[in-house]
Amino acid sequence: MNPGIALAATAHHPGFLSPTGVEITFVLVGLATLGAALLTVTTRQLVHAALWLVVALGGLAVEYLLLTAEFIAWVQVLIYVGSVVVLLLFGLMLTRAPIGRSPDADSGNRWVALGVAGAAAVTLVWVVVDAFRATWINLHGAVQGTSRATGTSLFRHWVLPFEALSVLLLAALVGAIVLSRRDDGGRGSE
Amino acid sequence: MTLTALAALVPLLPFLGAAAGLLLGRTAPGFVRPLAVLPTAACLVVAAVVAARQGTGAPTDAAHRLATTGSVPIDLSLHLDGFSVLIAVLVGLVATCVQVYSLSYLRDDPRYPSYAALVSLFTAAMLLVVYTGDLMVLLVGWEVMGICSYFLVGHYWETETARAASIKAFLVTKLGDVPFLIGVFALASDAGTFRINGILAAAGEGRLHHPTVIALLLLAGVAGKSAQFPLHTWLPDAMAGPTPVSALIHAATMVAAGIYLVARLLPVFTASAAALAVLAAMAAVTMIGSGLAALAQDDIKRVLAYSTMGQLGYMAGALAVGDRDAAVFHLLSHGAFKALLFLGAGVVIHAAGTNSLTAMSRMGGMGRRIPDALWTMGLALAALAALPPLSGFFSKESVLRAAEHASAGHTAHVPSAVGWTVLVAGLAAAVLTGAYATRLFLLAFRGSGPEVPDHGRQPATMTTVLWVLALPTVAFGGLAYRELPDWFGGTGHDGLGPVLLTSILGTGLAVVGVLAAYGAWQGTAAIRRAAPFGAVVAEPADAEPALVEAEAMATHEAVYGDIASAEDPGDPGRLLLGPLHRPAAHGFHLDAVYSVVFVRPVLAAASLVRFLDRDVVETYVKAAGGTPGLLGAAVRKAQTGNVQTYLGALLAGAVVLAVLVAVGT
Amino acid sequence: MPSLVQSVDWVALTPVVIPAALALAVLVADLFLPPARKALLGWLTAAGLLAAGLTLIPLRDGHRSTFCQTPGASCSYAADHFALVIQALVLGGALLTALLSLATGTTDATDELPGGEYWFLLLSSAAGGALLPASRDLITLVVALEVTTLPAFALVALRRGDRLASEAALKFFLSSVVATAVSLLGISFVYAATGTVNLAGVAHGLTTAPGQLEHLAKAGVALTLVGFAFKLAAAPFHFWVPDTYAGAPLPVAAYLSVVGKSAGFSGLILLTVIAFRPYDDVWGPALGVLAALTMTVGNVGALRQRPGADRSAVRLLAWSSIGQAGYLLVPMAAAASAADPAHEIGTTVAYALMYGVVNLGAFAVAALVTRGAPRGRLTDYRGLYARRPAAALALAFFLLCLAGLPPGVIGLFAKVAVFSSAVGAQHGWLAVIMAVNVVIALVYYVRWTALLFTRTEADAAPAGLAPAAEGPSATGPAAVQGPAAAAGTPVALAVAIALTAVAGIALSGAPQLVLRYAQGTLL
Amino acid sequence: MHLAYPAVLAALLFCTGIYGVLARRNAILVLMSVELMLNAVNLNLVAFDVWLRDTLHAGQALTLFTITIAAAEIGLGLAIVLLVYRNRGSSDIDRLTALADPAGPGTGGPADPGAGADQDEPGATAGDEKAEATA
Repeated sequence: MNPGIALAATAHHPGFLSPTGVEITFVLVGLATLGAALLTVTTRQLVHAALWLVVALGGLAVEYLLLTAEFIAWVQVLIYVGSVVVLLLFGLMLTRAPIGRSPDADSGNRWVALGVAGAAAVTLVWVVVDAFRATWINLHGAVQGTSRATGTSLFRHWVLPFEALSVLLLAALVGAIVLSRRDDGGRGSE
Repeated sequence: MTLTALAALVPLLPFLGAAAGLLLGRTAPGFVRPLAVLPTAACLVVAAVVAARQGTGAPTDAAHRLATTGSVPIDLSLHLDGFSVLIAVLVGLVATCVQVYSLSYLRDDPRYPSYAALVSLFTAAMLLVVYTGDLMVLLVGWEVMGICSYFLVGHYWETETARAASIKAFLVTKLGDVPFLIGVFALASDAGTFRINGILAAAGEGRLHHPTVIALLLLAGVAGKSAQFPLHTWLPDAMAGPTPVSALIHAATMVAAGIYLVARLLPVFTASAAALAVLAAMAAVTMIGSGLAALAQDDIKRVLAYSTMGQLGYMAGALAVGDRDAAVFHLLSHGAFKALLFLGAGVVIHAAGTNSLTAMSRMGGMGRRIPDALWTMGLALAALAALPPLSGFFSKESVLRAAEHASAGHTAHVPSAVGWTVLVAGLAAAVLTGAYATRLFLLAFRGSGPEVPDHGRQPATMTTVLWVLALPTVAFGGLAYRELPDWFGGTGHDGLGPVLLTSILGTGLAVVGVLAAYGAWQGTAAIRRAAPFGAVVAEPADAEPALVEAEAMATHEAVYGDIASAEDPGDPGRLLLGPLHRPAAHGFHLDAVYSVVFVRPVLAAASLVRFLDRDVVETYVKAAGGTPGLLGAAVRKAQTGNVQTYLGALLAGAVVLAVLVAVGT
Repeated sequence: MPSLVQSVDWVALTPVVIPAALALAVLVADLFLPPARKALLGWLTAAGLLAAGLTLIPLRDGHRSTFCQTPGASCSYAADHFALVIQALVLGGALLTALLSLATGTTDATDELPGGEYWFLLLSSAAGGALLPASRDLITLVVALEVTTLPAFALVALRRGDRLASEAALKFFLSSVVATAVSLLGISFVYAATGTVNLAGVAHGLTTAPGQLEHLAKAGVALTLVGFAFKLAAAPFHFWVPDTYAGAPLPVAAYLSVVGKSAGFSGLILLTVIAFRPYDDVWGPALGVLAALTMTVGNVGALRQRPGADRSAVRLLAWSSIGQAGYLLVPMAAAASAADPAHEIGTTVAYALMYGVVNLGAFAVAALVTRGAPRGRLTDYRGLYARRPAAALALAFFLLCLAGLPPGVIGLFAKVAVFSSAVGAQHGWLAVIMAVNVVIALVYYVRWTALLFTRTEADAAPAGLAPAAEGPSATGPAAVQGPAAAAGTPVALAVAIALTAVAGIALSGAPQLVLRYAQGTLL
Repeated sequence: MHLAYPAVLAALLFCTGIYGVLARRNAILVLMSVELMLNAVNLNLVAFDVWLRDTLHAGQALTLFTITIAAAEIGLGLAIVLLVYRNRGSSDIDRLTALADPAGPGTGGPADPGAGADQDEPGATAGDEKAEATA
């Protein structure tokens, strides 16, 4: 797939631009997602942070749907909203995170953080805008992200990383179990 | 046995001796002494056999391809010619003498096993440098010598002086070794080989692209190892090591390595007139400066140290005028008499109980107490001052003659200004050499005052060695100057024998120096009688010589307020030098300059990293150890968000990288 | 219609499959083995890693590749010479780590590492490390990197009761995850600019990418390199290294210092030399600057390590490993301007092989000493020669190899190879900085070596009295070390030290064994 | 659709994640911020995949793998945070010491009690002095 061809193609057919409705939806959902993300990293209530994270991740799932990547969208909902956030909430509970406002949710170097994040934002946005200021995605035609298309490509082209990933998941599972197991009587050799 | 196998045996014997000495030092103390002396002595014999068999024949080369590193291959190769076999004999001779001498000198030292092993290792490394035909292997020996000298100079580990001196020796020579390393690599990549023969061929055909840069880089390393200005400052301080070590380092091994290297690679240097000019300037400054400094020193060993620098200056001067025969000739004869002088100084320090010339000048009867040292050192000092017909006369004469030849513009590749520089500096240094040699002799052996306290009889091993070394001091020069050009492949201009003009000039000036010093000594005799001076280490009758020396060094600064000089109005050197005396005594304050230029920036950089590591990172661990009470609020503040500090650096680094790459290029 | 699933060449995959399969087997076997015989698992692991290493031999032609999109073109897995050499390094490193762990696990009951899970995690990580150098597309590369790293977090934290270990794991984890995220962002940019994730395809795509995407592609290249530079511990991505090594169990620190680094530099090599080849004017200077910064920071940091501080030995090794990482980067920087970059990176591979052998050896001796002196200070090594002559001589040899001094000839030659690659690439400034660094490094390596042969005050007295003075040595400061020194060396540890020492000496005798990689073309 | 929309959104989300990683005190909140960073990458990948019409679906495949990796990382990361919490009694990554429990079950390793005290000792051995002098 050569982006040069894609660029040329889009330049030749300005009439195939996506309908503005999708764009408007995308921007609105995007703003909501970004807002939720900002609240996640700034709220002083720890549990709220997890909930705002759900909103942000859910917003991303909607964006995936708008980009016609439906399979990814469902996986996003299932794995992130369904399990990761639940895990995080469990974590907050187990570490007895305070419910309600905690005045010290931020560490001392928020200004450093702001500086680095700001510099990164300026750089990345500039790079991205510079590259894509005249590029359109063609959302018509075959849907790019159906479950069938994605699944087929996964098993036809990406078998090796897929199998490596199973090792990774198993290792993470075993590691997590070993680390969180209490010492009392868990092992016979002690 | 083939010649190459024999030659390979020469560095191998002391190396094996060192390894066995280190391994058996603890378990079998009885073997330590034989293991120190016998391999070295055997190596002397083998080296002599190799020299006899190699003789004046064509150079012998043998090589074994050791490794191919990327572009330039490395060989384990031998190169035997007149230069290398003769220097190897000298190294073997001095090393054997030093090992025998150390038997008595360090007889009770608990660290003798490691000391002897290091001396053997040092010898092996120098022999490797001498025999090898490959720059890479030469570099190995070069580095090993550096490390060994670091440990040997720091032998009296308990004293602050020795610790400082050993580190200084290490760092200052390293300062030269960095450019040297770069120079070697540049040379090898220019010539396409590490083999010295190949490099010389390349230099001969003019295939070196940057001869000046390479030669100057190499010169930095040579200046460090051979103690030439401005990297000479480690050498006087290295006197903090035991006297036999000084003899070894100064006479035949470490300092000679630099000269030997330039002699081997001389075509590389003659390819660049600028490098020759720098070498000549370096040699001239070293010769005169060291002569002045030697005249002002109070410590007998420091006088000798500065004199070594001066004599090395003569050799460097000979190389600057393109005459390596003369340089190596002087290297050989100097090796013999300088080893003798240092070993003799050890005897003197043991007998007098002090290393201070001022204190010795207030003692009577030193000559009667140690007649062996009186006679042998007298001869060696005369050789140092280049009085005929001793060895030093012939070899120094050959240097002056080469300089005169070049100053007249008769030497190819060498500008006549270079010749003039070396000639004038050499003649001036001849006066100074005569003066400080005389001053040393008169102050040490012709003092007047209370009888020298008895420190016991000098062990026979120590005095015998002096007489062994006295033989070449007297006879080598006169016997060898006709033969040597054949050994050196007949490349010299027209022999090494003395010629009338420079002989008369050189000898005359030396005599002037001698007479001036004698006159000054006579002139200050009254002051010396009037001002009793000195502190003598009162040791029990048969203390170990090394112990006496260590105490003398340790107390010198306390008694005289300075490591180098003493406030003695009766010193003839003070009269001769006048206002120059104080700066000369302190080596013209070069150390202070170095401290500002090199030491402080390094310290600053190190403490910055130390702050990052210790005060930021370790505080974190420290606090993790559960001692919050000990840590003030400030520390806690500094440690806040530590992982985030790491992450901040990581992300900031990534952003900077991205910006630089995306925008900057 | 082609078959749904790619065809697989299992023979080429054996070096990866054996550790992964063995990991599962060990996990299952752990359930059925009685506690008294858990040590068998360790030996099983070691044997399996050895077997995996032996399967490299039939592959040595280096022509196999598998998981291809279309037959013969753009494969995900290539068992070429480069992959095989790095796999040998990874599997050997893991094998020695296993031997070290066997010895450490049995020191005393409180410190015992969990049995089956430990070996499982080690083997999965090794499988990832073996997969990484053979990966030929960005997706496999990232997944392999994660497979290598993720079990390592758990390994670091595995001493559950040790608060320092868990803290080290947290720092390691956070730094690594952030670095991975940055790297993934870079990969997404590269993907956008080239339209493919296959490494060779990326190289092609970068040359044909339209001009407006150039900045995006360059930023992507820079960000992608970050994740791998992090694993290699290049400054300024090195901060986790001293903390993590000091807090981790010693065998795990050894593992990270060799296998983790090999993952980092092999990834960097694959990315730069294959994928980002058209942008060599971008990453060449960047890697050069990183190399200079890394070696300087590492060596100066090591120089100021206080010998009396706790865990200073491992900390020193950590800083020294940062310094060595800087040397590893030099030939890569040189490869940018070389006509044949594959030739230059061979020098990195040769240097890494030397470093792997020698560094593991140093860690093995450190493990031995730490058994007797759990605080792991540098001062605990004083007079080691008097107590354990063989171990002291081995450590001295390893340190001299790292310093590049004889008799560590291989260290010297590897450094020379790196030097000549820098000089050959006209990177004179880099050679100068490296020379200065080599000299700085001499100071602390030689200082440590000297410490081994210095007598302690406590040792000096009994040694003077009687050769076999066990009574007096139990008094004074030596009392702490006395009984431990008397305790025997575990078999596994002795084997590990002997293996590395023999390998180091063999390489010193015949340096061409590894230096020939500096000549041939690996990729 | 304009490709700049998803790309800019991804860049901003990524930087939001960076801010959270650097500014948050609770380790679990830091983990959430890491999630944001990874999700930003995913959005990028999906958008580029759709834009490129990649027949191999490399972008989406990598997205799926990233989601899985993120899940695995979160699981293991939480286990580590819980371990730290058990050993220290706090999951604040910068204030672990304030709430540290020296007598807790986690004071393993004989190195621990001395770790703080030893740092304060002046290095009195010869090795130390040499170290100072060398540097």
